[in-house]
Amino acid sequence: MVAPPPKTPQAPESQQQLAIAYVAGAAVEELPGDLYIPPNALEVYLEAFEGPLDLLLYLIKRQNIDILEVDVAEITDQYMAYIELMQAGQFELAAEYMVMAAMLAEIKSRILLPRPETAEEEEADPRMQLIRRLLEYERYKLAAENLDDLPRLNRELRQARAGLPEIQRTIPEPVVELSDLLAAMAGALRQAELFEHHHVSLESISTEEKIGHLLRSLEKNRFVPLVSLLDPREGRLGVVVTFLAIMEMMRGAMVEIVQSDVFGPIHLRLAGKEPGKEESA
Amino acid sequence: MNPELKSIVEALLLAADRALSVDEIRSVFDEADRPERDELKQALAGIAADCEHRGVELREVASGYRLQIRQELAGWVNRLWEEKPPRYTRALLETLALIAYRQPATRGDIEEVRGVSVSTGIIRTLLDRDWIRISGHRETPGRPELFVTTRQFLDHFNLKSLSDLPPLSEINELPEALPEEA
Amino acid sequence: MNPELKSIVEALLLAADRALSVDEIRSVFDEADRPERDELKQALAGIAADCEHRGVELREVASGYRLQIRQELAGWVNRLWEEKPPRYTRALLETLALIAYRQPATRGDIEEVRGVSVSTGIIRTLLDRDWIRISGHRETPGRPELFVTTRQFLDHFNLKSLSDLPPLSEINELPEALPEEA
Repeated sequence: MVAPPPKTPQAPESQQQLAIAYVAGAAVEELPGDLYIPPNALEVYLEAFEGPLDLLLYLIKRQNIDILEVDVAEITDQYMAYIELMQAGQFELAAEYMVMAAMLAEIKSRILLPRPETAEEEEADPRMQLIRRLLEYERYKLAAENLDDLPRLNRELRQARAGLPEIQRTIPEPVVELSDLLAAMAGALRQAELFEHHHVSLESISTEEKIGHLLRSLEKNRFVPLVSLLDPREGRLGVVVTFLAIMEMMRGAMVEIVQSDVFGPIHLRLAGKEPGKEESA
Repeated sequence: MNPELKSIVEALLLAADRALSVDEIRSVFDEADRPERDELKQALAGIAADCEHRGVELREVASGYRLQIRQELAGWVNRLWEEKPPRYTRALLETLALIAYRQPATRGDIEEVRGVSVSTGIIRTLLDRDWIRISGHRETPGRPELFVTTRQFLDHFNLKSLSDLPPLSEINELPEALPEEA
Repeated sequence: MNPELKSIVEALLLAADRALSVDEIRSVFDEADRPERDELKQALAGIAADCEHRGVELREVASGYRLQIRQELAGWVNRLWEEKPPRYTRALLETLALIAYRQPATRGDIEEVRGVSVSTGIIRTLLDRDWIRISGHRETPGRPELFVTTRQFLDHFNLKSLSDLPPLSEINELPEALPEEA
């Protein structure tokens, strides 16, 4: 087990600057001090986390705040910064990390967008599900630590055994029937099949790829309906990544978004400047 | 109390390499002089008392009674072995904890809480160690295997029953609404 | 005499499950509080005296001292084994089954299917029982040993030849009977 990453004394305000300064594809340059990890340590570093929930818990605990008080928008930014960092380090991320990224982006977008006033919609605060999951995971993370602290055989405890008396009948060999052997084979085979299933993992759609794709679909001076950019074949995850990509592009002032009427269709067009190029006056 | 009975029971406990149940101990006696359960329990209590100032203690775990080296002496005793006791990964311990507290639990149940897939290696290791077993299948699509912990698991962790597990922390009541984000 | 020393020595003798020499016992102590040989011998004498009315006795054998179950109690202790022959683990049975069906197979072959490493103990037990043998080495890096089943294996399971093993397709239909003590 790898020790948790060391906490660096960093004022919470500095984390506000996490509004990341990278553009799609470009090298990650500006990272807050407590986020910098030597590239060769990246692998070890990611292994310190047991998955996206664990990473989120770490990000929350680092700020010394209660899970219930978490600022989803901010934590999403921090989470994305890690993901970007890991991807910049050529580190192959488990699909789960991308799914969580998409989920966070979805929650964030729902918080940022004006909410309809209907009562039913009010009840489903998208943050609640995330918080519930975090609390539940934290509970079992703690339970696992407690379990590990219990004294156990061959660590703190040993079975006491004395030498056996001399005239000792030989201890019989265990009996094994053919059916036991076949049942064991059945178990091994079944497990092997299960193992193969698990090689099939979610094809992750990265935000960067999506941005590249969107840049190609959008044209300057022409508005494109948002709906036409969503590809149902990419599933829920794809839709969320598309939103995430659009939000990234908004932040980079790469797109303009227009909604002429309330609840009317949303249109996008490429902003006046090209990504990565200086704006010409 | 028959002092000889105490000696026999102690010898049995020190001969076996596992915990022995009261019935297992009784079964080694001829029917004619098989001790009553009460008598046997008294002998066990006598052994426990004798251990007071010794290097071993009598412990009741899930499968029965065993004499074990006192925990405080682990520092000295462990030096007899070159090999370090195995350390388990957090992934394994979290999986084990989920099965222990939620049993019966499927792989899906575990993955849902942990947010990552459970490796086959972990399940295998737990099955190999006889800490978990498959108790059946859940009647949902795919009929996933249901895992439960075993008595060997309790024995290994020095527990008599699942209720001796450290209590799971309470989840505080969630508020009706969360504060608005800035 | 330091009563704690006696406890530690007793713990060592009961944990080791073999005879320990005076020097071995001394070696587990930090140099600063390592007992002198005389002191240790006194502790051993104390343990021997304590055993007077117990199920074990302290014996000095060629390689050192050991706590041993009293000869008079051999009868009871032996019944313990009669009652319950030991059983093999699931890991061992699966390893044996995989060797039987995939022979010749290396440890790596078995590990690939099972998803966990195969312990040396399992291979040793199977070799000791003459159920498998090493037929050669695979000409790949590391030259791993190739295991095959033996005639004794066939005899034990009452098979005339390996072709009497049911085909894998049938096995896959079998329920997974798990060895778990009642």
